[in-house]
Amino acid sequence: MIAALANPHVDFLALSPEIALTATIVLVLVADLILPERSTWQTSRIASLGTLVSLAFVAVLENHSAIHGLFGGAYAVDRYALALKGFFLVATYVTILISVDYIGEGDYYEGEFYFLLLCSVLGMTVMASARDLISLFVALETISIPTYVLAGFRKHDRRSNEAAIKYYLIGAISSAVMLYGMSMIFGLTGETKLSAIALKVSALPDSKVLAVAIFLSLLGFAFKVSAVPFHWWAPDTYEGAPTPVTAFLSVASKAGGFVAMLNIIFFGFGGKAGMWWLVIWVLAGLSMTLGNLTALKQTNIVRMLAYSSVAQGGFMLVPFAAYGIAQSHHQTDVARSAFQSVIVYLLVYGAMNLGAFACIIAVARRTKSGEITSFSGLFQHSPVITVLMSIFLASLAGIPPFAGWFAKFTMFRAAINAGGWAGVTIAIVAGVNSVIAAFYYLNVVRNMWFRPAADDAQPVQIPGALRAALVVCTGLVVAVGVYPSIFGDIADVATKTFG
Amino acid sequence: MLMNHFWFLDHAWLIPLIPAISYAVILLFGKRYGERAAWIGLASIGSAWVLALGTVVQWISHVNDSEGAEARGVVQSIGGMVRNIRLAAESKLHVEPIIHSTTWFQNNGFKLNVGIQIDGLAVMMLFVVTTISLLVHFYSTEYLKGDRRFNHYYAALSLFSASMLFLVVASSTLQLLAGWELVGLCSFMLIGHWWEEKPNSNAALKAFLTTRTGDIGLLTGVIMTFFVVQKYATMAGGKGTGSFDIMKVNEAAIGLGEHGGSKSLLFWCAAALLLAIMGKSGQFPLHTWLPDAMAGPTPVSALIHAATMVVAGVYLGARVYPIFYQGFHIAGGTINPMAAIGGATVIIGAGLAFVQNDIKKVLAYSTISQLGYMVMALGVGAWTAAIFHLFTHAFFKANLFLGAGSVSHSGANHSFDMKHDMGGLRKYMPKTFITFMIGTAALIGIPFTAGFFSKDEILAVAGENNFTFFKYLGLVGAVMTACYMTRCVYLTFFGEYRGGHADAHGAGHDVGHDVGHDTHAYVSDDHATPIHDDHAAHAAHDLHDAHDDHGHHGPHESNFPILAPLFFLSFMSIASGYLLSPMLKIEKFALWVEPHFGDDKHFNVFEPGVFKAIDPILAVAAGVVGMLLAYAFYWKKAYGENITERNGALRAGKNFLVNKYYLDVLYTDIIVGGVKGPIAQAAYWVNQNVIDNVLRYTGKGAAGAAQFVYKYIDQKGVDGVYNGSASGAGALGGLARKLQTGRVQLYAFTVLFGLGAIALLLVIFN
Amino acid sequence: MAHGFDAWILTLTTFTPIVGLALVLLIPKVEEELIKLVTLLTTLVTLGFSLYVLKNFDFDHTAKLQFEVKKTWIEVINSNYHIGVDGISLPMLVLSAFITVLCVIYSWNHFPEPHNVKAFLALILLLEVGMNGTFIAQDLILFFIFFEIVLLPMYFMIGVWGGPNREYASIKFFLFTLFGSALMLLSFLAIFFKVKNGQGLHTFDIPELIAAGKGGITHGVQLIIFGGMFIGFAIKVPMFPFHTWLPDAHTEAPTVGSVLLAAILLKLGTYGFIRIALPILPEAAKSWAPWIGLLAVIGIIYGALGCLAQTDMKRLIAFSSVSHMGYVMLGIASLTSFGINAAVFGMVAHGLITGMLFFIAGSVQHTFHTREMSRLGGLLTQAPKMGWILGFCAMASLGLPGLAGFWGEFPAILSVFKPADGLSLPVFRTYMVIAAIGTVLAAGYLLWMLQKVAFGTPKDEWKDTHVHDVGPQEWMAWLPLLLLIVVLGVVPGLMFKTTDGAVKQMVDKAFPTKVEKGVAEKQPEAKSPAIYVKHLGR
Amino acid sequence: MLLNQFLLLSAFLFGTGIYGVITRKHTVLVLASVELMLVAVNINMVAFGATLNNAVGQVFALFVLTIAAAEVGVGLAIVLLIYRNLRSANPDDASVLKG
Repeated sequence: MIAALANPHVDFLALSPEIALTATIVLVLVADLILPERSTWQTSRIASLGTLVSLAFVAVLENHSAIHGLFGGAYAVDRYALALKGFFLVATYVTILISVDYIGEGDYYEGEFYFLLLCSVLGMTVMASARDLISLFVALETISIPTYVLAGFRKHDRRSNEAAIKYYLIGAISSAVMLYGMSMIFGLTGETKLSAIALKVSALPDSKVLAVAIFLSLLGFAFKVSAVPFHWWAPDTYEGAPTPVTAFLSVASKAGGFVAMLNIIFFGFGGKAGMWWLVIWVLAGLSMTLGNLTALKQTNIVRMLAYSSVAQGGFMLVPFAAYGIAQSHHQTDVARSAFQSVIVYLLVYGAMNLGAFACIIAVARRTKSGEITSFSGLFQHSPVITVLMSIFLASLAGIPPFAGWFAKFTMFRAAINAGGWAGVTIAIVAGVNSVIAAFYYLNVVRNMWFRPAADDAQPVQIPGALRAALVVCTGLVVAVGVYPSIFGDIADVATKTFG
Repeated sequence: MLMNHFWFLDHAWLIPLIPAISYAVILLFGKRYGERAAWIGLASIGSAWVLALGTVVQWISHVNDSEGAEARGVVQSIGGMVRNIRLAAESKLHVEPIIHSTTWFQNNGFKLNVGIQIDGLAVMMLFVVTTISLLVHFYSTEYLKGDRRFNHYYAALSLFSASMLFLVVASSTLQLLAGWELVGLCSFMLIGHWWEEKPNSNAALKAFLTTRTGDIGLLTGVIMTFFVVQKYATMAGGKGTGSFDIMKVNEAAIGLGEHGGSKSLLFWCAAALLLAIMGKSGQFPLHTWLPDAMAGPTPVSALIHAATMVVAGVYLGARVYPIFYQGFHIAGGTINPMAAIGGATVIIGAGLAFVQNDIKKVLAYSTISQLGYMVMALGVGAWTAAIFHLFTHAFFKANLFLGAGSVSHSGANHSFDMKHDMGGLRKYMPKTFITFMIGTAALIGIPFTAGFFSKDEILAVAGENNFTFFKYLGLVGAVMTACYMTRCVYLTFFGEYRGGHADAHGAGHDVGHDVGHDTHAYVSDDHATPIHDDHAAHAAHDLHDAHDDHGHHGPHESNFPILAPLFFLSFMSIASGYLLSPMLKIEKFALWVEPHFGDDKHFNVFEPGVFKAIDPILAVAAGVVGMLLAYAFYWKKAYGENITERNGALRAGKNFLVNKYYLDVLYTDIIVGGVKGPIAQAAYWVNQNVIDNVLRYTGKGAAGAAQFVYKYIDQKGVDGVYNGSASGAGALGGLARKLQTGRVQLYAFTVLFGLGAIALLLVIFN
Repeated sequence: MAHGFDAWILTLTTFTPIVGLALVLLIPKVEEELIKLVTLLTTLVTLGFSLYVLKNFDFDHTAKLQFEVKKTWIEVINSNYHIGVDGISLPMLVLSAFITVLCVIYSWNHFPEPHNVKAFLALILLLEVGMNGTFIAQDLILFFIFFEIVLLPMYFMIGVWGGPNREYASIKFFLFTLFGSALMLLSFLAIFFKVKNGQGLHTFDIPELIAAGKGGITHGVQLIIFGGMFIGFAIKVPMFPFHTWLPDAHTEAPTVGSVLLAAILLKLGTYGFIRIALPILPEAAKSWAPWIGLLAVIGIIYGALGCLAQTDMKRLIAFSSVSHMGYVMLGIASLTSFGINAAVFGMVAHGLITGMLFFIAGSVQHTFHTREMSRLGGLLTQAPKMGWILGFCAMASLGLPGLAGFWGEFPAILSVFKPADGLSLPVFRTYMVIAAIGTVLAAGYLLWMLQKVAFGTPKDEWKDTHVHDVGPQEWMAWLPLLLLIVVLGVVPGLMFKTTDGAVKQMVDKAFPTKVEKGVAEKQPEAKSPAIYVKHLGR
Repeated sequence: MLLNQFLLLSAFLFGTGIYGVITRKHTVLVLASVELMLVAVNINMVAFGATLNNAVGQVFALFVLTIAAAEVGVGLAIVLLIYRNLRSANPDDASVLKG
């Protein structure tokens, strides 16, 4: 065991995306110092370029058929990891596009913003390949800590500070509890590599301690994914933090949390599904229902989207529960298809949410307010942004022909496929919830289309970068809606690599 | 080609087609022709009439040919009716109907055939409908001159003739149903011709809805005929499918009736179709729409509500008679629903006719009563008598109606109110008076008029098929008919011209002819009948005719277009009787008209009544007694120069009566008083308050129920559930928002508390 | 499998409006005439394609799927782009293309209040895609997609251009249908997992699912699956308990909106029953049939009573379609090919007639600015042509023989007299009687409306205003409909010929009638004298 | 026997940490109690590493220590920020965002 640590054979190609990212981070820092005050916006250019380079490396690795493994399997760069890295990088690229104008116009430290952003992304790419408790923990913290700072980035605004402190405290507590769980897992199995844990755990008898240990280690991720009992931070942080950060939090870091959960469950605790599927099942149900119900009465659009992301988190947990049910009946192929639907939902959710936030940023630049009523009458004078916003909201509500329907469809498919009373009830609860969700999404649409515009309203101008982000998101949402195999195949290929 | 013996019969489908074309022509180009639209209508119905005559002639020759040698010496004249026909031979070989039908559409192995079926019945109806329609077309040119929607009227009239003829030639029950409803539509349009006034459109609506209620029966009945055929086809083990063809329906009915099997299907089918007949032919209790339908122009009443449409029900009964015959076991002689309803309607119709002050209402109720006769005849198995009565009734009733129209048009400046605007018109309008008297005579059944032969026939056959109860019912009906008709004649043509202030009335001929003015006139009426019927309808609609300009200087004789039809109809009222009278051994009508129901050796229903001397005497006696009663009541009191001197028969009756003078007093006080007084009042009160209101209240009830259902069940109940769940979710959302307190340590507490709870659960359960 | 141009024709029929939509979006909002022209052109081209399909449709075996195309679409879930047309869907496809053209013509100068021509016509085009697509889809997922695409455009049409209470009506319409389709999707998925096709694969393909038959699902589970689909389609039909969205949606929708809603959108539900629910789960359909019949009959009476209680003309017509769709469902509930033929005919007939009624209601509102019957009156005196057309449509709607309405109701009532084997006769016969009573109520409320609106004299409010009668656009939009109502009424064979083959094949497979044992093949000539037609020789 | 005592100690420390987080009214002390929880985890890690004679335990502990340090650094910066804006370190004052 010690020998392995002596001089580990490092496969630099496998690490190339991370290396590229680190290089960009350093470059951004240095540029921020060198460049004069006026041209600090160049750092955003460097950041986006760096992300694209890293994306290029991911593509190169993609058509490398061999699976790259490092550190004895603790850091696997397989099709699954590459797919997720690709997603994180694209999401970050779009976030950068969104925040270029936001940060540029506001009095923010531009360089630091992108530095922190890229650090968090680095954490995510590492998370995708992490197959070891330690690397999982390190990746999770690398994602979270920069976002604590980002959440409080508007230094003089009370609400931003408040967002940061709440996010920080709950985050810290959750990671502490998660660590406590991990330590117990380590104690029980003596292993930190997930594959080894899997063997040991399935060998262990069903003991109370093991159940508590598994649950505690899962809890950390439930916080990140903002599942219900742990979601308290989400609404306040989303509302307080600057909007691009909120977008980043709701899409990328939530995805990071889900990927972590996927890794630890799929590679670690798959064998003992019988113990934890009921918990996930309850979490999913609670998240969906509470998230949707609270969102009904929201007046602030960002806060509404916060609760909507809690609810969408709940929808994403449904395939987890289905996976759990299937594993407990030892139907591995059904389990794998449930796994697939998580990935599909993740990809689609990312595109939808980023698009929605992009629109909100575009509109907020002129109305300067997050209230839903500020959207009223948008259709009369700026139809394009209205149509785009309606597309994203319709997609979030799961209405064809936009991508949302396919995400909801795969979620329903996983639930029904798992079958049994559990699968069907969760499916019906999801069905009812999607109707409730449709109500508040359409409430915004109603404001935009049906209500008369305020008399002093002028049309919304969309700056270049934001326009690019919108094009990417709309393109993805409509394309996947009409031809879902784009994401469907990615998920299929991703889950084929391992048994 | 014309000379081909069957050309007319084969091309009978042309008859309904021509008026239909004229309807389209008038509708599309009517505007340009203005008044001359009438001529298009007249031309079309005229050619249809000629074709109909052709079918009649060819049918008679066709029947006679198949008769074989005995029937030689028959003189035929195209124009008039057959005058002196020698008796036909005894053996009746029934001639097959001529059927041409094409498959209209196919639906899963079932073929709907549409086409024509021409047999005696159809030919007779063709002749009646086209004749009356022609006369009415001619009559209307004068009667409705200057009406605002002159060409609409003629369009509707042509459409009506077309659909009635379509109904008559129908070869399948479904086609019959189509014609039936189209005829209902035309009556709706024609009754509501002056739809500006609410009462008129109300009357039209009421007519359509009441007949439509009857149509439930027709709809289900026709469906059942389909399955009767299917049952019969599959009963013999065959894999046959149902069909609507009338021939197949009749065959199946006979077959099922004979081979036993469940009679329930047949009974329900008969019952359903009876409901339809009640609706259409104004049988009790669905008769209330007919008197209200008098709101339409008089020629319409003559054509539709006397001669053609209302008999459609009887025609349906005759067409698919085996269903009723087997369904209601008419052969058994027991009281069956059909006869019962017919009988009831006879009495009620006659009773109600007593108390009307509106000449058209009297005739309307009399039509109901006569229709009652026909249905009763069908009910007692007197198929030929019923159809014969239909044949004769069409003529004399149309005669009466058109007469009434002429009286109102020229005599009482468009009012039909006998009590108020008429009286003593015989001096002013001798020709109309004569024709009206002939019509009345036929209706009452004075010997040697058409009515006498047909009504007598019904009573004779009723007696023969040992439905004695209905025979005497018929006689009582005859008495009452005689009575109310005499009253009507007296009030219209005898006594002083009460329309005295007609001049002033005439002068004030502006539109302001308010309704109120009429009602108070009745206060002084001796038997103070609370007539609150829709007389307003008449008064109101009068003002439409009022605008015709020919100077209104008191009652005068109508001009030629009105009188010509009257003459022809009065001739027919007498001549048409001679086609079938056992007394004179003439059975031509039976021979020509009796249908062919497959091998009918077991159908004794078609033998014309064996002549027994007693029957006609009884009928005549009933008629005379009725007349004398009315005469005694009016003339005696009126002391006016009375009719009896001039009419031989009456004089004989009067002398007979005078000897029994004291008896007469007895009659007037007890019978007339009795009959006229309470019974009639009661009957009328029942009719107005109970039956009519029942229908009105069902309408209101439905509306009330609708209000309730809509307000409470739909808006509050079903919708309430959905709105409730929506606001419930909203409330829950509000509650959930309160959980988010904003205090971070509380969040931490809930996170850790949740964690602890779940861990505890895991520990307990695992 | 069709090849060459035939393979493309159906895709073109469905997706040409998308091309039109793109063109319309490019044209600036100001050139309204150009937008109108482009939209009219696109809809005409789509109609042309659908007529091509009609012309080349092989009417001898209508049961066979024609112009069939099957391409893989999402192989992850084994769902493919499988489209085809047979006897049942052909009339609906042509009707949908036809009505859209008329709507565009009618709205030439009848634009509702916010007068945003570009958005309005764009929504109509998007709507047409959804409608056409649903009728050609032969794959459950494809059907679901098109079934839901229709939602958004109609939501916006009601919401933006609707009446005073439009927001409530539009959101209610949306949520009802969304809930229905969510449950329907769950049922589709349940079938997907429970039934294996020929090659032992799970599939969404409708013909394969029909061929696979029950596929080992226990009866209980079948009932639940059928239940999910039933709710999904019943909401769309709408049937009794789920109908409350219809009157609101219709009263608030703009004229063209309610015409499209009544003419095509309501038919998606019934079409769903005939195409998917009945053939795939015949046993469940048989045990559900009495309940469907019951709800249908309640719908007939309930709808009629609803009409009698209305003061608003358009809301009355809306309730009347609840009652009419009751007849269509009654036809379906009988599970006989006769009934289902009547149902398909009823769908087309109801589309034409109620579409016309809504057109007239729209024109009345356009001229009198109100639909309150208490304020209307004497239409026949002021606008005689419109009055007579209203009368004509009222007559057609109450099922006067000789007009299209009759052939929708009468065979449906007839088929319920003798439903498929295994259904209890007394129950269905009571349905028949109630339905027959329904026809009287129908006559009642329609003539009552006619009397209030058309007859009588105009209220003094409108006594002197000059009222212009039916304009040229209206004539162009209405004449085809009126002609079709008469043609279909007089010659129903046209419709029954197309639908008969397809329906018979579906019914014989799903509900085989038990043939009596040992029946002689040759149908013995019933013992009746030969009925011979005259003039053979003469 | 030795291991159980360590585990008990760490559980006790973890408990106090949780109590401190929930009740302390001063944000810095809340951070301190979080640190306490992390210390408990470290004890656990090291104890298990020792009993299983596996160095990974200590490696994990080291990682936890470094990450905890970074975390606290950021945490204190945020607390300082709030103190500067709100003039009070009481976490309850920072509750504008709610509902």
